[in-house]
Amino acid sequence: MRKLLEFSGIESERLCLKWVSSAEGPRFAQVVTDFVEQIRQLGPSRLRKTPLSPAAAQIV
Amino acid sequence: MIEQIRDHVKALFRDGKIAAFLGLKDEQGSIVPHLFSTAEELDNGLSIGVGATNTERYPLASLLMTLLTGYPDKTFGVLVRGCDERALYELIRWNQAATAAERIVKVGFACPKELAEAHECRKPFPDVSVAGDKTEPVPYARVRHVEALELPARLNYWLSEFDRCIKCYGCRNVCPVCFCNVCTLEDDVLTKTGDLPPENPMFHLTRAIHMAGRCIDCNLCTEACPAEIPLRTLYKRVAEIIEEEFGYVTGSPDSGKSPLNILGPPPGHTSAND
Amino acid sequence: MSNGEFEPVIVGFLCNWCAYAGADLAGVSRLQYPSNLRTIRTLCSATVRPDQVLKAFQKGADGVFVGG
Amino acid sequence: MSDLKKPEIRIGVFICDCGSNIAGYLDMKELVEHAKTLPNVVFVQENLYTCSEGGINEIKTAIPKANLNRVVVASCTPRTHEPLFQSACEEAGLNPYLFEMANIRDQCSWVHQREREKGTERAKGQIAMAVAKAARLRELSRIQLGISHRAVVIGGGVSGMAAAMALGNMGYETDLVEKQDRLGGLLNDHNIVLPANESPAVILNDLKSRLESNPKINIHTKSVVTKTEGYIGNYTVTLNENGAEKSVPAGVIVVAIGARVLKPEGLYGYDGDKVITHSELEALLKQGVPPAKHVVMIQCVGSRCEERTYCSRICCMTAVKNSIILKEADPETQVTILYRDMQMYGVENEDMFRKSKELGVRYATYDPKQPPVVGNGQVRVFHLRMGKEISLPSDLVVLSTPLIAQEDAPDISTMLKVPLNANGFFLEGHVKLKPLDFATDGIFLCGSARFPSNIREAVSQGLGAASRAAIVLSKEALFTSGIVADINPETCCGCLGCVDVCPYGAISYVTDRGVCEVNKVLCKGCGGCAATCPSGSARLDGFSNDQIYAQIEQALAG
Repeated sequence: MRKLLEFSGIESERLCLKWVSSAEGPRFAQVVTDFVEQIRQLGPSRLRKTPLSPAAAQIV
Repeated sequence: MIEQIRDHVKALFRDGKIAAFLGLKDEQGSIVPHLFSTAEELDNGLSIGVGATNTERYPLASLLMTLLTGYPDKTFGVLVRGCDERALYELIRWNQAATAAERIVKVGFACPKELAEAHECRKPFPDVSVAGDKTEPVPYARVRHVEALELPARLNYWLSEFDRCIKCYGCRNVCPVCFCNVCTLEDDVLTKTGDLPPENPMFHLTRAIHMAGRCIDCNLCTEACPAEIPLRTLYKRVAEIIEEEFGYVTGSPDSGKSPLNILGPPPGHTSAND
Repeated sequence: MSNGEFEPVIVGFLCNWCAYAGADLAGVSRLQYPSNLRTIRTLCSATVRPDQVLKAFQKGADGVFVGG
Repeated sequence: MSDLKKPEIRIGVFICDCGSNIAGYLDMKELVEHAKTLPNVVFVQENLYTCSEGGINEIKTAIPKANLNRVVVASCTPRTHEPLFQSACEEAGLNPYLFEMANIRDQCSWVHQREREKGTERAKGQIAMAVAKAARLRELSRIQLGISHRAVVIGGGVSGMAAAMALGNMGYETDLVEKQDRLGGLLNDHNIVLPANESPAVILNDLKSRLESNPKINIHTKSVVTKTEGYIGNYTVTLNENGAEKSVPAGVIVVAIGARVLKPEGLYGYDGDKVITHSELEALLKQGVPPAKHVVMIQCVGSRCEERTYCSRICCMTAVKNSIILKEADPETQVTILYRDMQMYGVENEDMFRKSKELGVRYATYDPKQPPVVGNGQVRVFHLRMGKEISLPSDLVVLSTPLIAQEDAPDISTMLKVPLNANGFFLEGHVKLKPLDFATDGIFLCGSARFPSNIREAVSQGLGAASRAAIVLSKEALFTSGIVADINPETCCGCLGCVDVCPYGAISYVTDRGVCEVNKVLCKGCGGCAATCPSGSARLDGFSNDQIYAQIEQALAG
């Protein structure tokens, strides 16, 4: 899946698959914090512009 | 080559091995799929396509499925190229003809070198072959071209390709391994039907994902696409990913279960306490 | 809303038995993490279909998190 | 099926303050106002504690009053409170599956305590997502199942005996199935059992007589299970007892088939005479002390190696026990134990270890890369501490071989559709949370079938498995969850993808119709089938694609 995204031009780092068990609260918080930071580094998704552009918003 | 095939099929008819033969026929210059029901009929227009780079290829494998279901006690001969045979292997694996596998008699032939090159075919000959000389597989280079692009350029490339889509579903309809009765791509909840262009890249990536572990790389989709979207390039990469990740090659006779149908720990996985 | 800094939206698919429970535990433990996540409970991470992930990206998600 | 014919969707949203747990960190007013703007929402109420009696009553009152046909509670986690709110809906006449929760405490207010605004944004999103999903919820029903209040225990070793005993004492008819001609399994071969220092016959005879005198317990020796059919509460188990087939009903099945001792053929010159295993030594000790003056014991023979990566756990204590018996019988006997690591966990084992040293048992570590060599009345080994090879005279070599999985474990695994691990032992439902259960409901596990265990562990696991099983047997009837998969036969193309994927064996292929079908009793609602189905024919009720898509869209609407 990540490889397909990459091939299509979407950063594979935008998809994160992690195993977090029910006993791992701290790990969950850490994983989310890291992931959000990673996405911040990557910047907004280029696909985001389409649905959120003012023109598109008007149509919706 | 055509003579060898004709003689071979005639022998099948004579020995009572097949009830009919699904092949190609020259109908006043246009080559179309045809079900030959007698040996004599073979003298009249049996064809394997015209010219070395002909485009008269059809998803014979999926036509055969319809025949097998419609005539549950008949055995059919079928003309197969390398790609048709791969489609048959895959359809059998997906239980579309699993119980009917013994009612399929393959009459294979190797494609000429020029055709193999025109389609950059990964295996231009079937395992079961009665005519034609095997030629070398031809590598497919388009995937690497796309990979050479920077990520933003890749996305733009695909979006510009995908946005030409007119949603004719030709890629799906011609696909020999698309066997679903209903298609996710026509599911209103996933992607509004009737909207043009479709929601991209999701629309085409969804189909690409459904091709994972199924696409047998026949190139019919790209040929069929009126908007000339290089769909095969996408599916080719998907097939590569499946091979890289699971060591699974579609359209081979003995790859076992599709890797996408295995859930849970791989063999050899142990519980955490031992 | 936007005050200059980019605030990503992240869709999180969480397995009811694992990551969703882990997320609850993070809450019980009052562990702070960024609020950019929107969670969707699934009964198993194996049920997250690729087209759901694609849908999320299509709709403009900046990131997708699948927690098993 | 047009939308016009459907009754209007009327959603009531209840937003919980949870005292200050939520209200202290989020802007409740804003949440309420936002919820009012959401499509299909006709009623919004803030509660101090929605889960309190007062809060529940407010839900129950509002349903008829505002004519609600969907309820959303924004509060804590559905993992703890969903059943409570669902039953409130049910009491007010609303199908419990028309209820949805938004988690704005555990996964919002508590984790964004320093970000009031952003936390409120997230909560708004989560509520909107829940509302969007609620609008697409469908009524689901639970299936009621009868139960056979009987158990079958497979394996008459000490663990299976303990399980059968416990079940019988609780009043459940229990069939105990043992393939050998006597109960007791491996315990029959033991010499002395510690720490009570008694003959295993004492334990066995006591267990046997109590089993035999309990009219609820049917003992089948020389019997094997040949077939099982059905599902939790309603199994039919076919036995072959002494050549005769018979079937017994069972609500639950306990797997207690134990393990067997590895015969170390080809290792360290094993011959069953001068080089023997500990179980062979124990058989000899029952007759009297063997005439050996120099005994060398080698640990980890055939375990912790490439073919068997695990530690068998019980061999160290066995070797130490036997070394003490030899030393006490004749202090002049030289006993040396060659080991890699000694695993003498727990107080009693540690005491025993110390005692053996006091009695003069000698210990030396060996390196598995340079294992001891047995031959010509001596054992040569590279002594790690001395850094040189030493030679020990020996007239008896005793090998500590591991317990290995039973030969018929794969058959039972296939028959019951429960998994084995790489070493051939049965794999429990969850390492920590479900050690005595299988992932499949109604089948339980105890003793060395799961992993080599000592007698005490085998008995406690047997008792534990029995009480797990009794949770099922004590019910009058079972209700399945409404959250199950469904396959649309109109669109299913019979590709068998779902059959391969399903971890519970709940999907079967109906050959004559060419479609797959879900057994809703076996289905656990994991949705694996829905994810793999190429045509979208398999659907997980309560987590369907349209519901999830709606949540995704809402998540990104803000």
